[in-house]
Amino acid sequence: MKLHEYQGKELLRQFGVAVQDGKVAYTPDEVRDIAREYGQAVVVKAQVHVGGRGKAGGVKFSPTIEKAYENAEKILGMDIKGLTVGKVLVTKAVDIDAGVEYYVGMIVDRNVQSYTLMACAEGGMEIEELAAERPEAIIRHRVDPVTGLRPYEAREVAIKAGFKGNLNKIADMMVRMSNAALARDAVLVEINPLFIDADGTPLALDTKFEIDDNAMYRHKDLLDWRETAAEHPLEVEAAKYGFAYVKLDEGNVGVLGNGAGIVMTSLDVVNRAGAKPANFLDIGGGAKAEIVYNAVKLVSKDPDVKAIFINIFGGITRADEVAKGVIQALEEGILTKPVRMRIAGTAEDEAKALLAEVNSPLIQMYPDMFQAAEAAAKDANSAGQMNAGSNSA
Amino acid sequence: MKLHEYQGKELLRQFGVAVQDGKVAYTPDEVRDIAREYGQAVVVKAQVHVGGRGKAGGVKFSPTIEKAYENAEKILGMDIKGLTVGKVLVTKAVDIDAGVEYYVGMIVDRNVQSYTLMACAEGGMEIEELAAERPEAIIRHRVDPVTGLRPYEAREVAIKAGFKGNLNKIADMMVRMSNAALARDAVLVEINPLFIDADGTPLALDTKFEIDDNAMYRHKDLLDWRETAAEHPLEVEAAKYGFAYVKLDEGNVGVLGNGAGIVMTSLDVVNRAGAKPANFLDIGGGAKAEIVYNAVKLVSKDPDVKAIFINIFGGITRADEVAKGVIQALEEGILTKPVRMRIAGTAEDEAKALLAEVNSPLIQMYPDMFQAAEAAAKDANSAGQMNAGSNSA
Amino acid sequence: MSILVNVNSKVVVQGITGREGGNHARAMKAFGTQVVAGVTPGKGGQDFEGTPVYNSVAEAVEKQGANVSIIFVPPAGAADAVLEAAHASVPLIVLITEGVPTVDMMKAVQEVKGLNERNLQGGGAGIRLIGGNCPGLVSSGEAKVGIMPNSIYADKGRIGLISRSGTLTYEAGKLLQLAGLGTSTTVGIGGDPVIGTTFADVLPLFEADPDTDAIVVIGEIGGADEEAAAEYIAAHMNKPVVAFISGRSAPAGKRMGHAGAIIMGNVGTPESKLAAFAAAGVPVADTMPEIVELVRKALNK
Amino acid sequence: MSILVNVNSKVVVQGITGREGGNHARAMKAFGTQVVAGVTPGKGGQDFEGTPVYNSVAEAVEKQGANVSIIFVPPAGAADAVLEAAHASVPLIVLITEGVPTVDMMKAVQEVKGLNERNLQGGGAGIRLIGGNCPGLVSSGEAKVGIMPNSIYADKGRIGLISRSGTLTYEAGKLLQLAGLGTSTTVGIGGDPVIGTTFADVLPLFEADPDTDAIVVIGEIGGADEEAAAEYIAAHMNKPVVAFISGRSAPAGKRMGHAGAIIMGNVGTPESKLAAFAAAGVPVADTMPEIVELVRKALNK
Repeated sequence: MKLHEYQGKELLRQFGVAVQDGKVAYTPDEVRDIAREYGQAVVVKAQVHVGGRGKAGGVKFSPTIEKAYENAEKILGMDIKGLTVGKVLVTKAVDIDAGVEYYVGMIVDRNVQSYTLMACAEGGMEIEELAAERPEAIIRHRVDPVTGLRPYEAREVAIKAGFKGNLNKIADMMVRMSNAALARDAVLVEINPLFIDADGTPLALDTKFEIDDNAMYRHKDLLDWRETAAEHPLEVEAAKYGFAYVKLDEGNVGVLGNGAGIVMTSLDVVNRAGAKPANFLDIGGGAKAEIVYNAVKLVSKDPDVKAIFINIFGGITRADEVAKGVIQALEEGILTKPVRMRIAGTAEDEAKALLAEVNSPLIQMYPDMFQAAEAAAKDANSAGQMNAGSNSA
Repeated sequence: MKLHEYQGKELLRQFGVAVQDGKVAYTPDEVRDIAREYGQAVVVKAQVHVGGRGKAGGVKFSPTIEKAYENAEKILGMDIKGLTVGKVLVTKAVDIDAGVEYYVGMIVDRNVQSYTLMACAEGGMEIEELAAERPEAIIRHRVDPVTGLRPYEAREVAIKAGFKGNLNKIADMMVRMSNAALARDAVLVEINPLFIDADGTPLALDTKFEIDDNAMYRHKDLLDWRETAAEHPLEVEAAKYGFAYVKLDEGNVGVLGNGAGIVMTSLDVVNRAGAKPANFLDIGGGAKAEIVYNAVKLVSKDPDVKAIFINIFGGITRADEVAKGVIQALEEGILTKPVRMRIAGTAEDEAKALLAEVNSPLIQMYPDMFQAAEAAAKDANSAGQMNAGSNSA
Repeated sequence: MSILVNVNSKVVVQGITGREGGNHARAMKAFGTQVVAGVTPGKGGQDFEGTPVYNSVAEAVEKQGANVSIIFVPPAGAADAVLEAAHASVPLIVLITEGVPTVDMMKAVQEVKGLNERNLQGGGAGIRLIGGNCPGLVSSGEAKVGIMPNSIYADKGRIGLISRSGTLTYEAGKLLQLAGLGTSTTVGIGGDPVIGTTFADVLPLFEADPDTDAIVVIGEIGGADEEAAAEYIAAHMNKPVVAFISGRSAPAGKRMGHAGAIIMGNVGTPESKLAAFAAAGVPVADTMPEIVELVRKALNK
Repeated sequence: MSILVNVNSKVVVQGITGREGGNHARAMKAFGTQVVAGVTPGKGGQDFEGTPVYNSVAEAVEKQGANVSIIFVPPAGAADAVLEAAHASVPLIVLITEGVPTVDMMKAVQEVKGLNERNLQGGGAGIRLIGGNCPGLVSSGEAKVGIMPNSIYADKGRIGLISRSGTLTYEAGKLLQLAGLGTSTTVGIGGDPVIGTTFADVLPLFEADPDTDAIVVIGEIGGADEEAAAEYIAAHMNKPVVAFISGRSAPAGKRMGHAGAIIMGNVGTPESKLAAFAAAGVPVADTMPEIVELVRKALNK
């Protein structure tokens, strides 16, 4: 679960990290009131679950109350990568010239089977860019998940990264960030920029915080923070069914299968067949008719999807159950796009018999995943050409 | 820092332990109101920092509202081992026959350099008695201080102790108690009795909770709970000076020294000399005149003290500094009891010169601790006889 | 022969009285696995279809000599179940449970590794965790400690299989079976970001196994386990290894199903994995069926 | 010769720029101890009266070859300072600080023991923590890593001394000095409930030290360290040992100064300690001066 900047700051504050405070506003009027209250230059920052909001114009320095109002008018309601900005965080602006900006973050790192702490004296940049361009500038340190980061380790990292300032205060802040990450099951915590003022005191200006979905059961106090409005509507629906669903850009084939590996491979196969997958959808194990029905319903709602590729492998999964789910969707009029499927499992013959009974061109079974994927790709691409054709007409 | 039952319960509740709730009352009227609100039998329990309050009549089952009022009248204001009961906890009474009473506790155990978890199927008794009489009935288990108690360990202990009930719920409760102990730096946590109802669900009926004084700096939220009124006034004053002070029963010689070991040995020497130490007072290292002055002032306030034995050893401590502190107390009229002291350190001659100058029979220096202790013992015992004599006259 | 599990493995099922635990205990028995005990705290003394149930793993080890544990305990208790088995010195622990919090896994994996070291230094057999979120492992025709379909692994073959993905494991197993090659032992290591055993941990076991002629590694995007495997292969393996990588067309920054499969920055890209395998001389199949072709080719060299 | 510290010990002072750290660094130098470095995070690059100050222990080890650390860091950072030194593989760590939270000490002591084991298994010299809340240790006439008065330990003697109490250590040292016996090495293990090194840990070192003829153990009420020492002595020691126990007249249940000195139930009573020493054939002095007599008697046997 991704948190907004203001939520991530709230969590860090709970663990004693000094953060640049602010207030959330939903209207330009509220922003003006906050700016007036602060009585100084402010920054108006879009709160959306998407990266690169700064580049998209979602973060604006506002030296006056009037400017804050103006900027709020611009930012509230703007679209950033498909998401509408519904609220902003208004913070006091910091005189960046009176200090230095650094980066610190912690991330789940499968290579060390724990968290890796990252620190970099070049703050403010996106860490991905930095990692790609100047990996040697980032100091990495494995954090023991049982003890958490210790002050002496934090000092060592801060020294290696070349941080200037009060070493003990900076280390203390990093330890607190680590405590927050472990206690709140973070997948990722970033403080970027970490501002260190002329006195050497650290302050978190911006933060990213993402929580392990598997651990949400022990963070029930944060469930209110989950905002369905801020997520893709199909992702919200998928979560309801317990599906792992990812919407993919510029796709035309809906893909679903049982297991992350087989779905990923299905994406590869669709690509290879000359089409583009429109989504990743893992329906999990034990595919019963109802689950398949829900999955087909979900994928059908995506306007980008022109054909659906179903790829099921299971020694235990019954092919006829899968067929039943698809047929139910057809009979209820939900299924309007061609379904091309491969089902390896028991009761394949029963499945074929069921399909023969409904005898719809929309549903076809194939002996292997390549043929199914190729058929789906062909259908999707020709549907696209038809659309293109009708548009140009 | 010792906590009251209701405070200990509050901490356990913060960590998710199910406790028998109640309300604190300061007057019989308040107790009556609570009993009325509960609308059932209640227990009125004195909240004092001393053991054995049950035996002293400080805990009373109250089947009716009237009885609760009556019991509150008896308990509030009563004296338990020198402490006046200022408040009571009123809890709903539990039908003990509808379940079983057990004991669980965690204590700092120097023998395992960590916490030891103790569990016993014979609840309700004082664990000290049980430990003395039937040590084999107590199951002991070292708790890893880094990981805390794990559910599987808790289950193992519960099984070994012969607890009957819902194993997972009981283990969960023990894990939560362990979490509370570690997070709150407990020296001791006891849940006794731990009540397990007919459904097998555990409930903490009473608790003892004591927090490591060295760790109070990270539990500032609990500082309000420190009640000077509930402690011996001399202990309160000693804490102000940063002294380790323990009032001892039936003593007549005030004892002070620099270091726990030397003070303990001083107690032994006073005993050997035929008198009784009235206190333990460790003034710590680097005995400056002011510290000695404060210590002498403190001990002089104790009406039990008839003579004072000062035992200082320090290569760094200056004997003349000690002498100066004592002389200041004398000159300010604070010192009215004979001081017999041994000071091994530098500047012994200067000390003697200072004492010769004031030339008071109240202050004498001796070459070793035995002579000083014997002189103090003689003075204290003869003062006692004089008192006894004047009393009998 | 085979690696890790065989006809002598005595399996305890943690969570045997749950739905999943029960179903798969039954399937493992049907495969021929010696399921000697179950564990469900509070249900000690009962039995599951003739298999005795105990309150603790220690008891199952003591009374039935269990030397492999398979865990179906729900996510919140799964890491504790692992530690219980590890502290009871069970040499092989297989965690099937999906959805265990990552922090729990970090702590458990670290502790198991510590116990393993101490156990080995004390002259023990070591303590190994496989998974979580994995299908378990099976030595074809001998013993299954996992949830894979029995039919694919009925007959012994000579190809070792290690996979991060569940369903692809079966898919590959089936292809090898149909091709008449068959599998010796199949190890599903799981796709979660923090797991007990990696490719590089399993490879030496296959290298030493006289009944394995070649090894198939089924990886996916995310992390650097495949790169580590390639490095190990180049330095230490004499037997041929064939690889497959799923998710090669997945976009960067999107998490594919489980948290392991995500490309972040330059880490976890298919390019990096392909390059690593190429450098190690490991052929990478473009499609699943190509795995069989490459294995055949490697064996005929 | 001597145990634990000697003329070759190279000492780093953690917290050298603090008041206590500075004073005692000066006193240790005056004693003749090689104080090679100080550590104060954020003050790296400065010097303390000619001794270089570093930001980390690792740096002090690397640059100055420090092999003993003495810690004067305030309570809240003391356990972290111990772990810093231990992870920098400093073989001897002396924690002087008083008032460290017990839970911090539990964690630090456990971790240091783990690192010690691993270090020994890796062929290292081990990692030992002495204290906290202790006066440190001194090999008379050689090196002092502690806070005891220099004058008592100027000349080498042949009696080893181990003590839970600070001031009684000096008192006993002084008595042995005045008696013309003198001390070889004096180890103040500290009186806190959780400490790094116990009597039983130090006794074998004295047993093996050719320049120690007899050992004095100064215990006190509370805990069972004296009982453990008695057991060790009975089983392993050939050199004579003399004991003293302070607090014999303290009432049960009252904590005497530090949390270690408390009689709880049957644990920690003077009776239990006296009985244990009697069973081990260790004479117990009734008064401090009697220690000297008993040592003389033991040496003349």
